[in-house]
Amino acid sequence: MVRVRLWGSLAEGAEGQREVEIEAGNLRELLDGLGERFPALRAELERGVSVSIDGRVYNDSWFTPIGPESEVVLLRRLKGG
Amino acid sequence: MSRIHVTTTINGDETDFLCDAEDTLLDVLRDRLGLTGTKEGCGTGDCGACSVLVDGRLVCSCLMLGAEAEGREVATIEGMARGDQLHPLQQKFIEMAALQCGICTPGILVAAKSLLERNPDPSEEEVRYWLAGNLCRCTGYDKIIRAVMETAADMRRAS
Amino acid sequence: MALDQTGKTRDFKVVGTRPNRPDGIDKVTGRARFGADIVAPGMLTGRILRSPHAHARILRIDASKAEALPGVKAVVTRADFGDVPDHVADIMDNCMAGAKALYDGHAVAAVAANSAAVARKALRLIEVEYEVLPSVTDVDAAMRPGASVLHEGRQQETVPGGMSGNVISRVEFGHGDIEAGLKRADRVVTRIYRTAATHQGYIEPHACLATMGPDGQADLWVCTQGHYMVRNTCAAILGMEQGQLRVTASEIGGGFGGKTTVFLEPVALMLSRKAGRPVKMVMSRTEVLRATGPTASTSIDVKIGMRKDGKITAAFAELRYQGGAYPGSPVDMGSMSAFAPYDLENVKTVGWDVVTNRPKAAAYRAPGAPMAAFAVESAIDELAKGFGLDPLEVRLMNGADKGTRASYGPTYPAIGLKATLEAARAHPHWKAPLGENQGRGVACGFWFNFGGDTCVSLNVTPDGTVNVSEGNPDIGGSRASMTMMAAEELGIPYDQVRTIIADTGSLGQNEVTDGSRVTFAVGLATIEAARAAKREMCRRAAMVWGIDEDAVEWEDGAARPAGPNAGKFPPMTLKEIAAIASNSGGPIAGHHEVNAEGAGVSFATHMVDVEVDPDTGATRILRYTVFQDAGKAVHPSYVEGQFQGGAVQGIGWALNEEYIYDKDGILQNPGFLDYRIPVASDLPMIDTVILEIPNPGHPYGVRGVGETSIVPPLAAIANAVSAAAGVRMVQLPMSPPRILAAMQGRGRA
Amino acid sequence: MRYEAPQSIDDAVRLLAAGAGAHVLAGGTDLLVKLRAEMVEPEVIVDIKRIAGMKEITAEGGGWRIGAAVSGAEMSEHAGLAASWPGVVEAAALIGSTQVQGRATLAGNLCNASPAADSVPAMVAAGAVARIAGPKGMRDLAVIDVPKSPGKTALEPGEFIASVFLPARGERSGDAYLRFIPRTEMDIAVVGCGVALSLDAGGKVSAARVALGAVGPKVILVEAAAETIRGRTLDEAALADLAAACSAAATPIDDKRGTVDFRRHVSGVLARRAAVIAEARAKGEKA
Repeated sequence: MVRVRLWGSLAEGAEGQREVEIEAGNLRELLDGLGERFPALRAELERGVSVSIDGRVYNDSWFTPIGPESEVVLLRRLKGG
Repeated sequence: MSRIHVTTTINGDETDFLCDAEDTLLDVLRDRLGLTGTKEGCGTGDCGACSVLVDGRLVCSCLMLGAEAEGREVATIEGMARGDQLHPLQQKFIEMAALQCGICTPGILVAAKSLLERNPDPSEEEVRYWLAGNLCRCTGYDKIIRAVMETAADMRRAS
Repeated sequence: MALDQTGKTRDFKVVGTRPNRPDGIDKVTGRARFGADIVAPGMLTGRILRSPHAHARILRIDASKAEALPGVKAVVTRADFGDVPDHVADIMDNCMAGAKALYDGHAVAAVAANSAAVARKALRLIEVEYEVLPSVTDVDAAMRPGASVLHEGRQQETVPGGMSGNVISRVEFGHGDIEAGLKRADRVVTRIYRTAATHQGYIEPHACLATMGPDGQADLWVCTQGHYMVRNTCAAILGMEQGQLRVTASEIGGGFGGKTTVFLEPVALMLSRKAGRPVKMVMSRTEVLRATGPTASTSIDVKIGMRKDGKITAAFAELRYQGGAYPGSPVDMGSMSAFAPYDLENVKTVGWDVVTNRPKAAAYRAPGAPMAAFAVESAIDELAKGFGLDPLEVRLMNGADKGTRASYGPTYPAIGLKATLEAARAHPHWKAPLGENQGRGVACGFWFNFGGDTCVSLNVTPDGTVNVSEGNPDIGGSRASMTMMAAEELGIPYDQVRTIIADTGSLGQNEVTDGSRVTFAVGLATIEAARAAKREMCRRAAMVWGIDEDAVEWEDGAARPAGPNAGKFPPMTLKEIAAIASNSGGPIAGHHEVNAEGAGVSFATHMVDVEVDPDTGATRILRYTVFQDAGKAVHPSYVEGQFQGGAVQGIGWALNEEYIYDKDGILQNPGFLDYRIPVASDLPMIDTVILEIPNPGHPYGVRGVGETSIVPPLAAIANAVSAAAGVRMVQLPMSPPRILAAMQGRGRA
Repeated sequence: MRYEAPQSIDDAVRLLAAGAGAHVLAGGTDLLVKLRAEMVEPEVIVDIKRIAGMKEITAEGGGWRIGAAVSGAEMSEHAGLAASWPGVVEAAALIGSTQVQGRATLAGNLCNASPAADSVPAMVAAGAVARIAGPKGMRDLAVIDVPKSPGKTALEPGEFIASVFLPARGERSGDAYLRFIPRTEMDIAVVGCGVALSLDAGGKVSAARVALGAVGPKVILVEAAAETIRGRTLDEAALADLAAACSAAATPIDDKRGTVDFRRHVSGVLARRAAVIAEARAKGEKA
């Protein structure tokens, strides 16, 4: 199980939970699992998110492994100038 | 509408061209003569990217008609180096990283050269005011001002 | 990819030096070719007709007279594009208005003609019938129920019911309990801060040259921060296959985020398709200001509680950003970055994305962050001063460090915030005396920095020199940095490597030059490509020596037997191996393709002294020092240049730059005369202090540096001006009339 | 559009009088901006720079006659003119960048009829007179009477300004011009103020002219301001009265460059500062 932290307004789509546990070994499984368990999150997930795993930010890298002890935080999709 | 035939000197070479009455000198340089080193940043004399010398006087080529160049001497960035010998300002700008994107660089070099010809020992304030009409958005001007001051010092030592 | 040799400083030979940039001579002689410098035989001039209204339904466009004008070869309106995929629908609409014109300057039609004069004339012959609608350009006004609504049905599920349709989305970040934290404070500051929209102000207007044949193949030359993005976006809009559109990036005359999307390019391609000729389009400065992508204007509530010893007990911000006519203001970035420099027990930010009748905001250097930092760093300064505390000490006391849980969620690895604060505290600037009417301000700033899709190919020529091909436009000297990293890795001199920016047909996908990603991500790929080439060269040497390739290592530009057991062979240099490439299997190259992760966050502290004229409210910047963590400065001169450039853009934002709209939503200052970016005589030298706290996610420790430098200046200057003027300034720009009015109202308020 | 570069004043007048669509080109720093913005669409542009005398500065009756095509840079480089009327020369030198200085002219600044023209308050304070060439010959008109309202002048069809005359500078006299802009360069004046004054042997103001720019539809000669300092030493009280008179005389508007309150206040601030400089110059001090 991976514990994933959601940002405040995202938590509203996860029955108000700021932290949820998902069965996942990588990023793709994590995002799929979140969408399955919390359909209300799907719109936001489809708009794109970034994910911080142990302080390192990932975009779209599905097969990034996630360990059970990893700190996983969902972020708004980062964009820069 | 008949075009105007203009004979002029550009970077020391006698040049003639045909232009429309409304063509600016900048239009002529870039579009008719292929001298694209002179840049257009605003077309209204507010940015200095199109700086050239006309009869030794620093002007914005966007604020002058091509037809006005008849019989004048125009100097652009393309005439600043002598063959493969860069002008000391050009060399110093590269060495001191006084450019980032480089779009304002030709205008600033033409303007700075004109300053040093008039005032070989300018103060920082004099350099800053002389170049106030040359906008640069990348560098914050710091390295540009330093490069002009250092070139001036080098040229004084060399002369 | 992790930092090499963690724990000890690597002994670099090339990285950290200051060689001349490879494009230097072209750029000082006028030979460099920028967007508007590209020509093609038979090319036409394209021009755009723009809406004179801020908000209007387009009832009818009749271009028949323009089409009949001799010399006109094509006219394009939205109807020519048909339906486009959803993910580019807003971009399409921004490039060419559909049912409604949504801002002053919105494109409504375009022509291609055989001269600029004919094109200009043709535009005037296009008849557009508008139904003018009420408009709204202010973010707070746009949020009010009853405000004129731009789009129906775009509000996201995150927005509570009953709000104006202009409110598109809501985000919230943070942790802890704000109310409980505020109760523990000795003082709470509550203020509303406002910032005006500003423009990136790149000196080179947008320009492109498109040519498209009836077979569907097309070429596009364009000044952009990302030609791969241009390819993908244009292909989607024009219904083309990406492989059929080759995009070549010209030299780029500044971008700062403003050239991370398309404006002219799909239109130029469509004109070329219709005309059957190459079409060149160049924006005027007026068009750039009216109709490209400035940043958001904002309205921000901040509430921060502090104990009298300086400890922040709770921090809250509610941020309202209008991002122009389509969803997607950078309010999420602002909400995530607002409190990022601090280690806070109770923190919360709420962000609202709002649409208005202004051009769609594009990215601008650390998009969203400078405004948030202005609000937060102003409030912290006010609290610190209220308690008579040193503002640097207060920031050190509350500053984030390794292990801090950031306000936006993750836990920081090694970061450089405190190093910048300590450097600031130790710098002579901090202790320098101030005169009458003078004030000093400090502020911190943060930026995420990105990685993303990146490709680099490194080819060894037969004579043993090296070419690096990368896919990110060089906006401030990155070719020099790539050349340095390749030379460093290969162990050869800098001048033996030449780096080029390849077109979209030559490399795989590359993310845009944005997010301060290039030196980090392209650098990382360059290093990996060089390592791949080294492995291949070691293999070739092993073949020559007849030993196992594992027994060969690369050192100082040559393959060498790895240890005494490998055999005694004299080293083979890169040149020697290159010479036998053909004899040993063929050309030698290395390449690397990656979605780069591990960009390290970056922090800065800025310190500024100002003098305010008490009679006119005019502010002069007297002294400015930037302290920023670069991870590892590859070319320190260009790192300094990024620090200085960001600081000065911030100075402009703080003091003079603003989009000014009248009550009808018409832009009042679309030119460099009244959109006042700093000029040389406005400024002192900008001193820089480069800190190097290695990024654990890069082999050399590199962090992006380009964006963080614009985050602290708005607040640093506001803090300095407030000190000098004796009154707290909460609205940008701090123009002389605004400062004078505040000073005159001092004591009365 | 046609371009003509006549060699004589008569030829220029003929071209200008031939139709309504003729525009004079001297420095071109305003005209070319308007052409580009499609604000004007002349049938013919009459370049007066090739007419004899247009590029000359000549001494006349103790004063100076400045040809209509003399650029700001040429004025700044003319030691005699700069010594006589430093305020006017500095005002001209404030117009635009170094590049614009290479072209922009006093006559053009005047004919553009912008309320914010930098050289105009300085010329008005100096009592400058424009010499106008036209179909009926030459006529002189005080500079203050040339602009009528924003963009409009008192020039009749076919007329153009051939030169501007700055009268002889009196003894113990000095002038100064200051403007307020948000940046240090490259801006249009938010407020401008020209002061010319003469002192008597005792150091009291014997004559003064104070003019404000950018605070009304055209330049304002503030007689009340001159009146308030006449016969007085420029002490703190006199300067305060001067400032108050100028603030009171200003009739500004709110626009993208400034507010009514700001412009009124700064009118007084600049008048006070300019008067101090003019006084120092009148005393022969370097200022």
